[in-house]
Order: sequence, then C-alpha cells, then structure tokens
Amino acid sequence: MLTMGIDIGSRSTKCVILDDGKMLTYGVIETGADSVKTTYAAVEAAVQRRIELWGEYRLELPDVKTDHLKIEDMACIIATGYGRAVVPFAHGTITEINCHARGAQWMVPGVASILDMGGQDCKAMRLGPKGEVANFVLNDKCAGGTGRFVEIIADGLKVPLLEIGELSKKSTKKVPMSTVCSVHAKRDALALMKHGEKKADILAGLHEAIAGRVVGMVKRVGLADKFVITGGISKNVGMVAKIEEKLGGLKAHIPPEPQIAGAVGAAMFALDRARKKDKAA
Amino acid sequence: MNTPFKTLSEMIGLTSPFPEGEAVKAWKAAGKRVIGHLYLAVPEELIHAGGFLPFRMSGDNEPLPMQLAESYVLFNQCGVTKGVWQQILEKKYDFLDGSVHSNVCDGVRRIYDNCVEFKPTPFMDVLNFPRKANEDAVQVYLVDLELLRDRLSTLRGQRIRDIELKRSIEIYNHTRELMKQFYELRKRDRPPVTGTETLEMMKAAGRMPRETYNDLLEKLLKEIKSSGREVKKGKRLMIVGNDIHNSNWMAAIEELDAVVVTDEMNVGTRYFAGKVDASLPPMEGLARHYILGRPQEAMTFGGNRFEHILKTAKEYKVDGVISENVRYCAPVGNDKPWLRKELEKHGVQLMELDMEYGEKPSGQIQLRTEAFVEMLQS
Amino acid sequence: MAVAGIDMGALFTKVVILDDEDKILAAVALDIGEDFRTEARQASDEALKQAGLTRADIQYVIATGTGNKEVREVIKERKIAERSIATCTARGAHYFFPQARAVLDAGADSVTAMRLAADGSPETSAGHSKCASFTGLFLDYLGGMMRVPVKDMGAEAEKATNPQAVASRCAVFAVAEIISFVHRVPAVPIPDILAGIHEAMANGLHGVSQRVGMQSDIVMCGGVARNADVVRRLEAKLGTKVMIPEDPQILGALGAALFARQEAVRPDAVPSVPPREGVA
Amino acid sequence: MSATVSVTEQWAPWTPLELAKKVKAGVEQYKKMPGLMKSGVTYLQMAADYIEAIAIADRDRKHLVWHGTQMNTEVYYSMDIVPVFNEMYSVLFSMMGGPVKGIFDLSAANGLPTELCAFNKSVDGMLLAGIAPRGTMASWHGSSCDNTPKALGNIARVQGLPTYFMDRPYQMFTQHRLDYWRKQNEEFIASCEKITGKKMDYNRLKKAVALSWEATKLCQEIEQLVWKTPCPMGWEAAFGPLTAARSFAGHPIANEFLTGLRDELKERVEKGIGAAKPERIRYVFTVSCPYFDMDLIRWMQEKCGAVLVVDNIGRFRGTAEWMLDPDDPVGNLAAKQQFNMGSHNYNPGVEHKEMMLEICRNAKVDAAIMFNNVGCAEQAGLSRILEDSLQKGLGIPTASIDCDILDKEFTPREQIEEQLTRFFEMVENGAAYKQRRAQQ
Repeated sequence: MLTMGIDIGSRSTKCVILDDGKMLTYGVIETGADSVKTTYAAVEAAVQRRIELWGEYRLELPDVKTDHLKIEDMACIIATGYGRAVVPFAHGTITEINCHARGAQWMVPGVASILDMGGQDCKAMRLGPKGEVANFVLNDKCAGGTGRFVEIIADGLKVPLLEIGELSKKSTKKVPMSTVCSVHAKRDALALMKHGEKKADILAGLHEAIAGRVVGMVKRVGLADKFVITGGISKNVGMVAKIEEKLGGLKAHIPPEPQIAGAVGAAMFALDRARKKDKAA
Repeated sequence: MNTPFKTLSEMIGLTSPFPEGEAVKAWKAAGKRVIGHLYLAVPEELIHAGGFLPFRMSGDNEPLPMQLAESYVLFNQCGVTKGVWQQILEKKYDFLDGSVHSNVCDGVRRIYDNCVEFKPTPFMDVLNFPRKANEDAVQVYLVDLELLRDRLSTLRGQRIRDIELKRSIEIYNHTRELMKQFYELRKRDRPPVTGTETLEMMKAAGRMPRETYNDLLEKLLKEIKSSGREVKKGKRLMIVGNDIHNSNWMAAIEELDAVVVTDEMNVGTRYFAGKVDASLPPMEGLARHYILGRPQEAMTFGGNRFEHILKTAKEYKVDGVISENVRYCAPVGNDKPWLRKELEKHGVQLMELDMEYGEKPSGQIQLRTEAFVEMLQS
Repeated sequence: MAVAGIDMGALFTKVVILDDEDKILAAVALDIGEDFRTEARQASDEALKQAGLTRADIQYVIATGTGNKEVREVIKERKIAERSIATCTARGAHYFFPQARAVLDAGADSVTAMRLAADGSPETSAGHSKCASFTGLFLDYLGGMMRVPVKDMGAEAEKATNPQAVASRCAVFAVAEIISFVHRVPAVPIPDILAGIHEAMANGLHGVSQRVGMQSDIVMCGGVARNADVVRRLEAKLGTKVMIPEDPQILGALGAALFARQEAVRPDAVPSVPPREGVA
Repeated sequence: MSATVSVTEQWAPWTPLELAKKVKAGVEQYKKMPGLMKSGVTYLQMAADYIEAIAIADRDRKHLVWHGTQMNTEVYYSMDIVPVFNEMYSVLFSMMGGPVKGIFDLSAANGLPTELCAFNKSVDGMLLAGIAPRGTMASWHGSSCDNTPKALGNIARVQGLPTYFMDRPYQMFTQHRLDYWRKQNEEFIASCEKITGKKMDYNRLKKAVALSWEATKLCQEIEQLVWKTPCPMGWEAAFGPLTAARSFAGHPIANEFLTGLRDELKERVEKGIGAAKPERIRYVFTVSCPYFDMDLIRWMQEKCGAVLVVDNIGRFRGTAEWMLDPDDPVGNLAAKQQFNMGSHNYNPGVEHKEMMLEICRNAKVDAAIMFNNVGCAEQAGLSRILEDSLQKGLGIPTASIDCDILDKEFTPREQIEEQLTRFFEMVENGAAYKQRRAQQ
C-alpha cells in the first residue's frame, strides 16, 4: 500500500512515498513563493527521485522505477509543516511535532527523546511507551536556538553553512556569545570578528550558548537514553558535539537523512489511516 | 457553525467600541461618572455604591503595539499592565473620571505611579491589598476599605451609606449567581457555549452598568437554554494563568477539535466564585469576601490557587490544561513549574505557553495547541 | 587643509572628507566584511580617491563608532582622536539642519534617540532595548525573506490595501508568522505584509523617540530613513514631519569630520606628519 | 524533588564550602593590591565571614535561615541563627566567577520562565545543582517586589522548610498598617523560637537593636562624607554600607566595618583625597547596581574619572529615625522597616522621585545610571519617572543600560563600556554640568 507524507517547511518542502511503511522514494525542493505549486513540484521531485537541496541521497532506495507514480496511486496522503493547510490533495494534516516524533521512530526504532532543530523553531519531545508523544516543548518567544539563528550569524561571518560545524571544532578560545536576539547576535558576532576574534571561536561560542538552551528543553521534557537529533542542525557536528557534552557525554543518534523525519512520519500516519479505512471497508 | 446568540451580540454591541463603548457613552451623557480599576483587589461594589460606573481596565480583541508604553515602563514589564498603560497614553481611557489602583503586583503598582506622574485622572487612589489570607489581613484591609470609602464619598459629595452598599452587594452577588449558572452549562458533555462566547460574556460585565448587564445575562441564559445548541468538539480544555481578553485567541484554539470549558482567570471562574455574605455589615462582608471568600491569585502567599485549579479541572471534566503566562509576569511565571508538577501528580495533561499579552494566535501558538490536542487524542 | 571623519560601525564603515570651508569632498559607506583595520584602510582609500586627495592632504582625523580603537591603531602617527558616535551624529545633523532639536538615528544595528541643545550637542539620549527589532537589519532580513530588495520595500508597501499586522517582535518569529501569511489560501499580498512590518517598525521607532520626549524639529537618519513608508508612518505617529538628509547614513562620519576641523584649528594644533602607512 | 541532591563533578567547585574558600582567597589577593582603601579589604573580609558562617553552619549545628530582602537580621543574630540572604549569596557566587549561565540553564530546564529575576533563577538553579546551602527555615517579605516572595517560596518548597511570610503593607506609615506589621514581627520571632526551640532573649535583642541603630547612624554619617567633593569613596568599598546594614544589622561586624570606613573617609576628606584622579563625573545608580562586576565600578573610576556618590539602594530612606523606645526592640524593628535600605522602591514612585531629587542635589550628582536589570519589572516601571524628573529638575541625564544583575555575559562588558563612554561625553558637554562645575 502506497502512502505519502509531505512536509512544507519555511525553506524546503519534502515529499516521502512509503510502500507498506518501507521507503520507496523521496524528494526535496526549495519552498517557492507559490505554495500550491510547490506541493506539486515536491511530489514530482519524489517520483523523479530528485533532491534539490543538500546534495546526494543518503538513504538507500529500492531499485524500482517510481517515475510513473501519480497522486491518485496513494492510499492516503498526510501533510505537515507550516504549509500543511494548503496542500490541495492531502487527506488530512498532522502537526510536525507528532510527525517528527513518528518519523524519528521510523528512523531509529525505540527512540525515546527527540530534539528537532529546524529552521524556524526548535522542539524537544519525549515519547511514551507506545511511541506516542507524551510531552513536548517548543522554543519560546526568542529564537535564539533555531537553525535560522545559526544561519544568520554564519551568513554575517561569511562562512558556508556546511562548514560551520567543522570550523567551530577548531576553536581554541572561549568567546562568550549572548543568544538573546538574533539581530543583535549578528551585530555582536560581526563586531567580535572585526575586532580580530577567530571565526572558529565565535562559532564555538555560539554553539555553546545555543546548546545550553536546547539541552534545557530536552531536560524539561525528560531525557531518555535513546536520544535522537533531527532537523537541519543535526548536520552541524560542532553543535552536536556541544549538546552531547552538555548531556554528560550521552551519544545522540543522528539519522542519515534527518530532515525528512517529518515527511516520513506523515507518511506513516497516512498508512495508519489507510489501514483503518481498509479494515472498516 | 453555531448560530450566534442574539443577546450576546447585544452585550458586545453595548460594550463596543472598546473601551469607550455605547453603554459608557450613554452613562456619561447622563452626567454620571466612570471610575477605572484593575484586577480584583478593589471591590466594584464600593465604587458602584457611590453611584459611579466601575470600569474594568484591560486590553481587548486586538494586539496592542506596546512601544509607546515601553518608552515609560521599559520592555521588561508585564504585558497586561503595559497594555493598559499604552491605551492610557493613546488617550483611549480619557473618558475615566477617576481610577482606583492597588499594590496587587509590581506592574499594577507602577502603572499607578506612572499615571500620577504623567497622566493623572481627576481622582486617583491606591488601595493596600494584603497578600495573606487570614483574619489580620481582613482587618487591615477593612480599615483601608473604609478610608477608600471616605475618599469616594468626598468625591461624590455625599457619604456612601450602608444601605447603598447593601444594595450594590446584592446586585453583584446576583451577577455571581448568574455567571455560576452560565458556567454550569459548560459542565455538560456537549456544552452549549464556546470559550470564546464565554469570554465575551465575562468581559462585558466590567464594561457596562451592572443592572443592565444582569438583565442581559438572564436573557442570555434563557436564550441558551431554549436553543438546544450543542458544541460538538472532541477535547475539553481549561485555560490557566494570566487574564486573556483577546477572544480571537480563544477562537483560534476552538478552531481545533477542542472546546474551552473552563478557566482560572479574573475574567472567569475567579470572578464569580463565592459570594459576599449579605448578613454581615456590608464593609466587613466585602473585606472578608475579597481576602478569604474567593480563590486567591498567584500573589497571595499560601493561597488556594492550585486547589482551585485542580478542583475546577475535575468539575468540568477537562481533558487538558493550557498553562499560559504573559512574559514578565513574575507571580504566575513562578508558579508554572510547581503547577506542572501538581497537575502531573494528579494525572492532568497540560501544555505550557509563554506569550505576549494580547497577541493574536500566530503560527507558533497554533502549532503548539494543535499538537497538544493531537497528543490528547492519541 | 582637509579634515576627515571615520565612523566604524559593526556593519558599515563610513568616511567623510571636508575641505577647508567644510564642504563635503567625499562621502563613502562601505560594507566590506573584513576586520576593522582592513576596512578602515579600504574605505579611506576610496574616500581619498573620490576627493582627489592624498593622505598628506588630511590635516586631522576623528574616528568614531565601534571600531574606533582599531582605526586609531592603524593611523597612530597622525593627529587623530575619538568622539562618541552619538555626539558625532548630533553634530552631523546640526550641520544639515541647524534648527534640529532632536535626532532619531535608525541604523542597521541600533536605534538611538537624542534631544539636542541649541549648539547641536546632545542633552539626553536613549537607545533601543536588548530585544527590540526596529533596526535596519530587521528590515533587511524580512525583505530578503520575501525577496523584496530593501530599496524597493517602501514603494512596494505603499501599494498595500489592507495592512497585515505582524505581532512577533523577534525577527525569526516574525518570519515564521510571515510564512504563515504566505502559506494561507488565499495568500496575503506582499505589500500588505510589508505595510504591517513597517507599521510595527514605526511603532518601535516612535516608542524610542518618546523615551526622550521628542516633539518637533526632528532629524531622522540611518539606513531606515531611506524607507519612505516607514518614515510616513512614523510621521503620522509623531504628528510632525521629520527632516531627512540626502545621505542619511553618513551623519556620524560627517560629525566626526566637523570635530576634526575644530581640533585642527585649535591654536595648539600640531602640524601633521606624513604617515608611513595607513589611512588618511 | 528531593532535598538531598548529590553534587556532580561539574558543580563540586561551587558548594558553599568551596565558595567560602574562594572568597577567602579573594581577600588575600585584595590585600596585595596597591592603593586600595583599608575598608575595601575589610569589606571583602566581611563577605568572607558571611559565606563561611553559612558554609559551616551545618557543622556547627546552627540553624540556617534563608531570607529575602528587607528582613531584620537583628532577630536572627540574637538567636544564634545564621542568615543566608538569597541576593547576597547569588552576588558572591557571581562575583567569584560562578557559572551563572549554567545554573540559569538548569532553572530554565526546570521550567522557570527565563525572564524572571536573576536572584530567583540563580538560587533555583543552585538548588537543582545541589549546591545551595541547606536551610532549616525560610522567612521573607511580600510586597517588596513580586519576585522576592516567589523566590523564597521556591526555596522553601524544594528544601521542605518551615516558613514565615511577612505581608509588608504598601506605604506602611499609617498606624493601622504599622500595627499589622508589628504583629507580624512578633509572629516572625515566634517562628524563629519554634525552629530553634529556644525563647528569644529580649535583653540580647535590645543590644542587637542598639547596635543596629548605631550602624544606621554610621551609614548616614558615611553618606555625608561620600557626598563631599572630591568624593573620597573608592570602588572597593562602595557597596560596603549596603552589605553591612543589610546582612549584618545587629552584629558587631557591621559596626566595626562602618566605624573603620567612617574614620577612613574622614581622614581622606581632611586630606582632600578623592577616589578618582581627577574627578570628572559624579554619578548615581538610580535602581540596581552592577554588584556582580565591581571591576566595572573600578573601570569607571580609573578610566573615566567617574565616582559613585549615591547608591540609591544602599541608603536609608528619609531621616530613618526608627529608634522610638529603647525598651521596645520589636516596635523599633517594625518601625525600622519603613526606612530600610532600598525600601523606597516599595513605596509610591512620586515619593521615590522627590527623595531622589533631593539627594542628587545635595550630593552634586552629574549623571544617573540606570542598570535595567531585565528580571526586575518593578524597577523598570519606575525608570521614566526618575529619568524625566532628574533631567527636568536638575539637568541630570540618565544612561539606561539593560543588564542582568548576575550574568556578566548578558550585556558584554565592552558594550557597557561603549555606552558609558558615550554617555559621559554627553554629560560633560551638557549645560547643567558646565554650570555646576563653574560654581565649584
């Protein structure tokens, strides 16, 4: 049975097609100005097996052709993410909080704590015994813990996004950074750089500050041994290392394609619904 | 879609535009005076007995730009009081003939200070409100109430008599009774009213002559009972924390598969809980009620806030509690972790929300609430 | 002889050179993205080129802004001193508008409101708070997100028919909010969103201006002053027009140059020595 | 949570015992610094004694009582109780370089909103880290501000302590409110008797109250000396009177320190020694002070020639004539709280404003600095009233600087310095300043 999950985020839209809960294909595109067009384009990317952002496929895909698949072939489609309400062909919507949790479980079976650090928000979730979300928190009014926050500063420092993590690990000096406001933090980071601080040290200081905040969120919902980090920032090795350090050396599981967790979760919820419908029929 | 109640629309009409609504305009046109107050520290009965219209100062359904207020009280000030101050600066409260403040919290106290300094009303007063709920507190509060009565009497030019107080107490007790009946309806498995409608009903009480309000509320109760309306929603929610006056906020929550059935707010259960004992001398009755007779707020040490929340959650069979807190409100903010522990201990699901006062539900809040409702469903 | 002022901000470096009648010979504002020393060199080279002068022609320099210490290190052999950016901006405003009694400086990374004495010196000043998003960066950031160039934002917003209020004050959350406007069916038109942002911005600037009790004869400067829609909304709140210099970004550097003149004409001024290396 | 938290390696250097060692080592370092006022060293010595008493209270089987601002320590000292003031303890923790951010993070993880008062968050975090002193009781005032009652309530809940809460009336100067207050002072003493199992020795209390009265008078004498031009008070002892009067009222240590300070200042005034050379700016802290960063005060003094002539929190209100009847120590203590250091914050803003104007005129203040401690809404709400009246009344401009009263990283030092440099320049260019200087 084919089911689809589609996750429309602020920066990228991901579409995942599962066959009885197994990965069949997925695609990623940049979120465009026209959200409805974007949703169709994302489906197209999935069936054509195309990733517009972040390079290569990191999950192994079955060696079958998928380019003939159509929206009508799906038993159920669930949309999630900021744009979940605008997907014209979705059968339902579920928030990214539940979808991320479900997707993380699909990627790392038995996971109990999840930290998702996306572009616009950062969330921590704890799962109950049946895999249901038992507790969650989102970052509050200030954004000093989000992916976008790191991006703004990296942009100011003119460091390519993918190099931030490695660069920050080369830090030799502690430069304190305040995470109160991203606009101010950019100014502060630039001033530090112009005064001659090394970029590596500034970034390390930034990671330190953000890690302190997000670890607090994880602790608030309850930390379990099997712990996963998803979302774009999980690719930032410098940040992950800092988080692990603050969690007393606990190793985080980083799934190979952490950004699609939400879409996978949505497709899994779609599978539940399709099966339920089958049963009822 | 539920058809709106005619009487509720009438209430909203009379209290619009906010704050100087039709009812206030008519009152003023008759040459009568309006006195503003904040929170539940100042007995409305006392102001009413003096022949004044007690007006509850707050924000309403639109988010307020706070920046003008912040040029006085800075950004790190609780939004509920900051919002009132912003409107005072915008001259929205110029219709007030006086205001009675209190020291009930830092924000309220500083709004008084700023009013005195920058925007005094013709009559300004500040009442000492004890933060203990015991007999000594009642006694000291009683003396202060008597002093306030003296000053209000001077303002009126005629002594506020006990008989007038008794009549006011009766009227306000009647409101409490009617509100209780209204809330009773929400205990039904399929409540006939939404939280959004309830909030509009509660807000109107502080914005029009009480006699008119009581008549309307009686009419509204009849209309609801005869409508046979049922709000068909999956989950029953309770709002706990700072006062919310933005009905759009409540409406956004109720767009989900959930209905708000009760709350712990000053524009909610705390307002009508208990009754002023009419058998006591009126001033003593008031002092006892305001200190001991109603659920206490987060500012009162050793108060019964948590007990009230738990009891209410149980009575209204709520599925989940939203524990919200306006930023920079220290008393409510401080209670949050303890409240969470307390509710978890009793197996009550809750979601914590930090927000700006008057904020309309943005992507963030909608997302959280939706996820919370999903969590309650799973 | 000519004098120069350098304003080293966290983002932009600005240089103004004045001739001996205090006419502006050169005014540059650059965003180079290097350390302060390099920026100081490059920006002043650019200004000298514009003015058609060499370093030896500059009699005195005043540096101001975040990086003024570095500038002084670079050109330590020269006659150079520092002045605070507030005083310099006030002086610059006074140069263009001698009647000015208040300055609202809405720059890329900070907002400052000042009331001025008759001689153009600041009497009282207030800055924005730790967590306020009324800066130029806030606009840049949101404009970038909506793919509207900063210079077009004002004109674009004036097309708004139904401004959409933006509640979030945090830039990152404002973006989240805007995304939800865009993802709505039907989507909120871009001009309406921009108008909402500008309204929020004008509220913020008005708040800062009222912190020092500004009433009239107000000069507005800084990058945000180029956004006509923000200015219009702010003027409506202030109930008065504001005066905006042709180049609102250079007042700080201009004021510094004017102070440099003051130093240069002092009887005890030391004649300048040609530099071995460095700016000006 | 349980009251006995095992201390992990990370927090081990910050237990009360370790903190006491650090303060002691600080005193030794101070002794080596050239040119310090003698009282600067004794000030820190006083702090060291304070922390040590807390650290060893358990060993000495003494009762340790957590308390909030405005409490009368005379009562504790008369009953051999060791007081621990949440604010003072937090400040010393921060001053010694304690990981303030780390404990704030713990508190946030526990769910306490991050915008609350730093003193509240810090002790909350210390409790969670297991490094907060273990108390046997907590007693505090309400209505001083909203955070104090909540912060102490937190401590009592976590440590499971018996409590006594005092409901401080707003404007307590009327008879019925003073009566209400006096009764609570009596109940407060009774609560101390209950935990110690001892009766209050009223003769001893009388002596403590007499000492405290003398200390009040010494503080007022010191204030007059500090107002002299040039101001003789150096950064190193600037917060001494506050510490003495708040945490050692009724204890001979306070009187020793204050007497020493008074004599030293007198001598400096006679010899014309000013703290700043030359004295360019005389400033007032209108609300909070950056107690956490003494070095900033030093920087202002040494690099900007700016001297602290009025610490608004560190002075008694009005005439402070609170010794009404030497034979009625409880009545005196109740009366004292109307005048306590910092108590004007809890009265109407108008009164605060008028008092501020008068002092600033007398002390020949040039500049006002408002450290807007972000967790303190109570002070933020007062800022404009003070700012405008100082400007209009005396031509004194105010610099408003957002900060956190414990976390040095909240606003980087460099930014504070930049703001102050700008500000001082503006002050010196001001007409009122020039006029004041011309008269001197």
